[in-house]
Amino acid sequence: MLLGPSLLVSAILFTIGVVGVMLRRNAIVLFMCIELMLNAVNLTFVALSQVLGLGGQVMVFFVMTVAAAEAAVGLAIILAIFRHTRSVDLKNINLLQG
Amino acid sequence: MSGQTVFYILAGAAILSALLCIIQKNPIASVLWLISTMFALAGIYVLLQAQFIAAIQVLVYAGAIMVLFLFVIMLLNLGRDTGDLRGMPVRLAAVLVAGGLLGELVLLARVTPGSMALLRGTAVGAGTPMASFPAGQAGAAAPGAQGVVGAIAEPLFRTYLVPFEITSILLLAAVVGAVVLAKRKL
Amino acid sequence: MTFSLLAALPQVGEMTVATGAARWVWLAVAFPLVGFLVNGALALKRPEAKTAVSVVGTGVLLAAFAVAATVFVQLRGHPPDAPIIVSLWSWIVSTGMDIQFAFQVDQLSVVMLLVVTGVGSLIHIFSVGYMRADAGYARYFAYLNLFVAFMLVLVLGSNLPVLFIGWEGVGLCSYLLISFWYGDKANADAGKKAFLVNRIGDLGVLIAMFLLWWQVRSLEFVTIAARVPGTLPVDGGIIIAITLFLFLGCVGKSAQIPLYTWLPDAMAGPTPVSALIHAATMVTAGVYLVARNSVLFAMAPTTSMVVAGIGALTALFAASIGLRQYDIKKVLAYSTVSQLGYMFLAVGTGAYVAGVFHLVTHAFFKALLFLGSGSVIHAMHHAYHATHSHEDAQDMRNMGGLRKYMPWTFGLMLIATLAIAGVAPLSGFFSKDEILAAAFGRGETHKIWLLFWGMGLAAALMTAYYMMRLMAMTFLGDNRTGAKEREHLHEAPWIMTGPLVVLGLLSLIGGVINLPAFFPAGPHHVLDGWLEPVVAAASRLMPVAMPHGATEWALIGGAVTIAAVGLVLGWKLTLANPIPTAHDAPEDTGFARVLFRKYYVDEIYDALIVRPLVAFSRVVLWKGVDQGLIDGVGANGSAGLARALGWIGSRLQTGQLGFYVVVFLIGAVWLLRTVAQ
Amino acid sequence: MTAFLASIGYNGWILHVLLALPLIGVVPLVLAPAERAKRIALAVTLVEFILSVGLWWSVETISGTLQLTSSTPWIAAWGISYAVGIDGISLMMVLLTTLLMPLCVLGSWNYIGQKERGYYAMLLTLITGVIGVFVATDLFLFYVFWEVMLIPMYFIIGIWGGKNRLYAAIKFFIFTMAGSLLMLVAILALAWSVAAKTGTLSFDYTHLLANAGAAKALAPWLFGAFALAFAIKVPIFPFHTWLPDAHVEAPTAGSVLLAAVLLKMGTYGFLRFAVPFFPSVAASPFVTNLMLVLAVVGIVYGALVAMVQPDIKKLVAYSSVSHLGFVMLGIWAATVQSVQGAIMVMIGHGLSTGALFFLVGMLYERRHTREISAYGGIAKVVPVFSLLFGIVALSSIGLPGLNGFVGEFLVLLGSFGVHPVSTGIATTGVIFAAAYLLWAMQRILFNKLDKRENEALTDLSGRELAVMLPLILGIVWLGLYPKPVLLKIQPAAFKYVESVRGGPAALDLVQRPQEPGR
Repeated sequence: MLLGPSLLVSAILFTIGVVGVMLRRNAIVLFMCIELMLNAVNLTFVALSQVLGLGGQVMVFFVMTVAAAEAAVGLAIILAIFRHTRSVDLKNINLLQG
Repeated sequence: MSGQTVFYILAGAAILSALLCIIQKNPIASVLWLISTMFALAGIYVLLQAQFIAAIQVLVYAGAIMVLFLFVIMLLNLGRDTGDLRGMPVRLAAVLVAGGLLGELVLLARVTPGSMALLRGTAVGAGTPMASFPAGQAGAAAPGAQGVVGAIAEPLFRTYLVPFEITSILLLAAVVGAVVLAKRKL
Repeated sequence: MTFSLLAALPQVGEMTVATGAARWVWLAVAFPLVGFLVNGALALKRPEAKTAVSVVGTGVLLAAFAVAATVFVQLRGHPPDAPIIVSLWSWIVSTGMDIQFAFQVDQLSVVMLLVVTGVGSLIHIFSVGYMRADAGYARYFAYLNLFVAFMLVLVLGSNLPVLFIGWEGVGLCSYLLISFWYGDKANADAGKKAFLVNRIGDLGVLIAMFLLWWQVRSLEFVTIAARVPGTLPVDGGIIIAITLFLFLGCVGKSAQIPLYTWLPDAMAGPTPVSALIHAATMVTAGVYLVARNSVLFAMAPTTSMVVAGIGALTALFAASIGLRQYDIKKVLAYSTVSQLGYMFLAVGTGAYVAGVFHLVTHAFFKALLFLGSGSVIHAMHHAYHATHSHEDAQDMRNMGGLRKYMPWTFGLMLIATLAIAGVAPLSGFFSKDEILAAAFGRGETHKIWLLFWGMGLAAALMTAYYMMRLMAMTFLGDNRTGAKEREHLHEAPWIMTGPLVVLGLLSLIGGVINLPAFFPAGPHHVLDGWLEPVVAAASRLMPVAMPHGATEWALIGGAVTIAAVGLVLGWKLTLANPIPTAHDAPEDTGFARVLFRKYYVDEIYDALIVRPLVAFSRVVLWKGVDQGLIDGVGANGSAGLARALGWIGSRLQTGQLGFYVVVFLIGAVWLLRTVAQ
Repeated sequence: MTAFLASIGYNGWILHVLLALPLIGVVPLVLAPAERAKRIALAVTLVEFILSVGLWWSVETISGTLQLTSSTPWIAAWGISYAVGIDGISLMMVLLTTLLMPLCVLGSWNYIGQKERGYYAMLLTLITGVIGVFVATDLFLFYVFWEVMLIPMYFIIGIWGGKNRLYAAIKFFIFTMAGSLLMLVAILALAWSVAAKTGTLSFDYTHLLANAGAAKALAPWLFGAFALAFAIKVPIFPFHTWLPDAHVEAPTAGSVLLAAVLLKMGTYGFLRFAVPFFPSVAASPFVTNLMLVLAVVGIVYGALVAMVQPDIKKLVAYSSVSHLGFVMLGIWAATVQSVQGAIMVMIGHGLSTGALFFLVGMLYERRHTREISAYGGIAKVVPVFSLLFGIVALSSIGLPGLNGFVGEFLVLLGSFGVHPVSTGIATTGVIFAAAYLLWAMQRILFNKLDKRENEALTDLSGRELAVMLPLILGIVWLGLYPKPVLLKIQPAAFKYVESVRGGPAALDLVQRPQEPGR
């Protein structure tokens, strides 16, 4: 049934993703870590779909589409910023400050 | 080898490559490691009898999205080594958060259908713990009748039809957004 | 005021209904009021129509005098047993209160009516000559008429609020007239000072009114006189408070210690104004108020003692200052304050009739003195104007030997000086002697009155001295005005000396009004008889013990010798050594300086009260409390707080994505923990 | 006269017309070209005044109860109705408003240069708001008009004001708004507690008044909320700092209305709402003493601070604080004379301070400065102005024979019996009043005419005289023959004192009070 261990794996993956988001200053890598976290979530969905029914797997679909949309728009933004500031380093993208 | 050991191999591979992905200096290496994590996950999905999801994972996720990432990195020729690890205070915060998170989530390991049933308050004694999850029963039995894809399609286009339509609109918006943002001048 | 108005009005309480001439007494007030309106319009529209103004101005006064005379005749014919009340309309109406705008005609108010309109008319005639050259001629007469109107309201008022209208009205007019030449700041300041000091006095009258209302539920003089003896204990706390507050009003209005400082400064106004307001009429309002409420004062012997005390003290104190003044009008001003002290000494001792008698005689000779000095100043101005010299036309040191140039003025002022000094047959002697006798008489039973009598006698000596000093410095000796100016010195025109002659006559025979018993010829105690009904109640409560026989003659002898000694001393000492002219006179030294500087009272008041009050209200109240506390902390303070909070909020938005993520995740973990429990 | 009024059913429609006419007037005004705006405004305000004069005869105030009442349900669900009515006090205030309005329009004839249409539209809406406050007998409607009155005033100060008008306008707005929000809460709480007791939820004044006892437990708090809202409006001592700023920055007509009418809403509120609803709390020693102390402090403090103001408008503003201190003293002494005096001061102050602000406005129009030091000795150049300034200043000092004295005399006389010490101190306020006004008058009118610009001053024009004439007539008329007005407001004062002292106003029937010396 593998329910327990797969939930553990997804937890670990999720944590790695969080750490990645916090540590890296490169926008692209940031996105990847977010993708990683999304995958961890997918894993939990799939794991629980065994117990709670196929609805879980349908959710995975939705997560994927959202991930795709998010990646597309995010990367477009990064492209625009890059064209402007010649760098993707988060430190100097702070126009929206208080 | 039994399913258990395969699962552990795949799980170890996934975690390892995820770790390496966030540690790599070079973004391209990170992308590649991420792709390898995805493949490991696909394997796990198969083990959890979600074969269709595994296929989609490999096709869409690893194939399309990761390629897009690679493409963008190549476009902006960010291949160079960027030492972009954050300073000491953030690392400290990261360790703290990670510790907190793990503290919480490690409890998940003990989750079994039995404990969930308890949570749901149904009597444990009524046959196997799975008995109290009729949906689970039906889900597991379904691939047999309509095949793997049919099992998914039935709930997707019946109960979850509205969200499905919404996601299509979302994708449309994303496309338009990406085009507008990325274009040099309209 | 149409006649129908008169008929429709309800009569008030237990008074005789107005009949005969008394019904038209309100005309006496209406005439000057009309004069004010006409002259006021002329002042605004055509100030140069001087003849019209003088005709209206004096004509109105004479008309008022005529009304006064007819009312006097009617009253003399068949004296009413109770005061006649002429109510015009009901003024302030509330539950249980119906204050009428009404006039009261009785013996006392008729006497005052005659004095005010009589002396007033003479002074108006004098002003026609004195003010002819002045640009604000029409405005001057407008104010003068308004003053007389308000004074008559004060004198005729049948209740305290109406009296208060006149009371404040005369204060207003004295303010307007003192600062008549408002061009320079000194005059405007003097006017403001007069009004404010009066206003402090008015505070007393107001509070007395409230006390009276809550005790007897009425402010009509007649009702007060009837109800107070029944309801309030004699010499009780309440009656003393009422009379003390009333006396505070009198001190303010009649310039007694400590509120007298405004009168000498009031000399900044034109001289006829000083004659009318600051000698004959307004300043006597205080004495009138006490006489009108004699019953109250008689019921409060302690207050009467205070009144007499302050009267005697003021007489002595002001006379001493008068000794060393060089400005002719300042000398007369302090002399007025001193003579008013005598009047209050009289009413303090219960001799209300003596007080009124001295008030009348004082009005005659003091008006004469002031108008005389007006002629002198007028002549001096004329002379200095001709030679364009900028000497002070009012400083006696620049005068001297004017006897040759102004014989009439000299002669008449000499009569007045003898009268004020108390030389035998003249009016001043009888009135002042009666006051001192009354004080001495009361001295037998209350020892302190002997002290007051002594102070009065010393003041009489000083009065004689400084009056003779004034006459010597101005008229006798050799002339110090200067060679060229001398030709321009000449007698004042007839329109000015005419009234002087009339006043001279009145000062001479003024005594006849109330000749004492021992005087061989003529009707005795006329005024006593005339005012008897008014002061009957009071004299029953506080009888006046007039000395008789040997002591009486001794007192008279003493008074005459005092007068003679003062006059001779004044003459001899001033003319003993030559008097330097004003601009090369050395600064006085020692005690003389203190006297000349008026005991520095003005400076003390200014330092102790005025300046700290202004500073306090500017620094502490306005800047400190208002701007600082309420605005600073309250309004702007809270606004500042909001802004600060906003600033802190914006600091959080650093713009660093990483920072947001960290904060976000910390929140998420914390949320997880709470949910998981 | 009453017959004629009855014949045209005057009583039925007058209050509604008074409220609606200005709003209707706004429409043609906004459509017309700019320079015709002021003529239309003048026409509307004049018609309003002429109509309102009929009130004097048609309102029978003898019984002291509300007259000409009419009520139509507005939000029936919550028991809110459009209910109007008028009694002695509100009659006087309405007449004062309608009298001053045409004068304000005339007064700002060429004072307002830009955006005249907006300005006059604001003035007209202000009329509705103000009259609404005085005639509303439904608490909710009262609150609505209270806010309606606030907004045009904010714009008048904010747009057509002086230099830092925004600060003043915002301060004025926030001060009043803070108070009135508390009042709204109190109104609702009162309505609900009454509804709980009587079963019907209604905001009607008489209904609430009848069983205000229901909110016994909350009474102190509700009274506190009402009192605070009105205290800010009056203004009472600690809450007065908005007044000088608002006056300095407001245009002439704004200042006149602010001083003459808006301040009276605070005192009117106390007389009509705060005290009658919670008489037990209002009569409690703590509240009475606190209010008396604040009133007396207001009188003396206002006068003293006015003495040192360099700016003439601030001086007049602080003098208003002092005058309204008298009104509060009169209300809290709660004897018939003092309350009647308080209402007289409200009317008298409206006339004399309104006139004073007009005159200062005229000076400002000529010299564009409000600093007293900028003037001096102008009596020679502008005699008519000086005469009027003198009369108005004397009436505001309280010279007997002019309108100021009657009110102050009654207030002081009435309160002396109940609180001799505090009234004694308040009477000294009369001296300070004379001090600051005479000092200012001297520095402006008299002294040396040394500044060249002052020589070029022109005397009052026909229009300006037309503005001042009714006010001067009012001042002299109220001073010499106040009887008719006094009789009109006496029943209302009597009823108020009865409600505060519980039972017939014992203290004032002709019968000996206790020793006042306690």
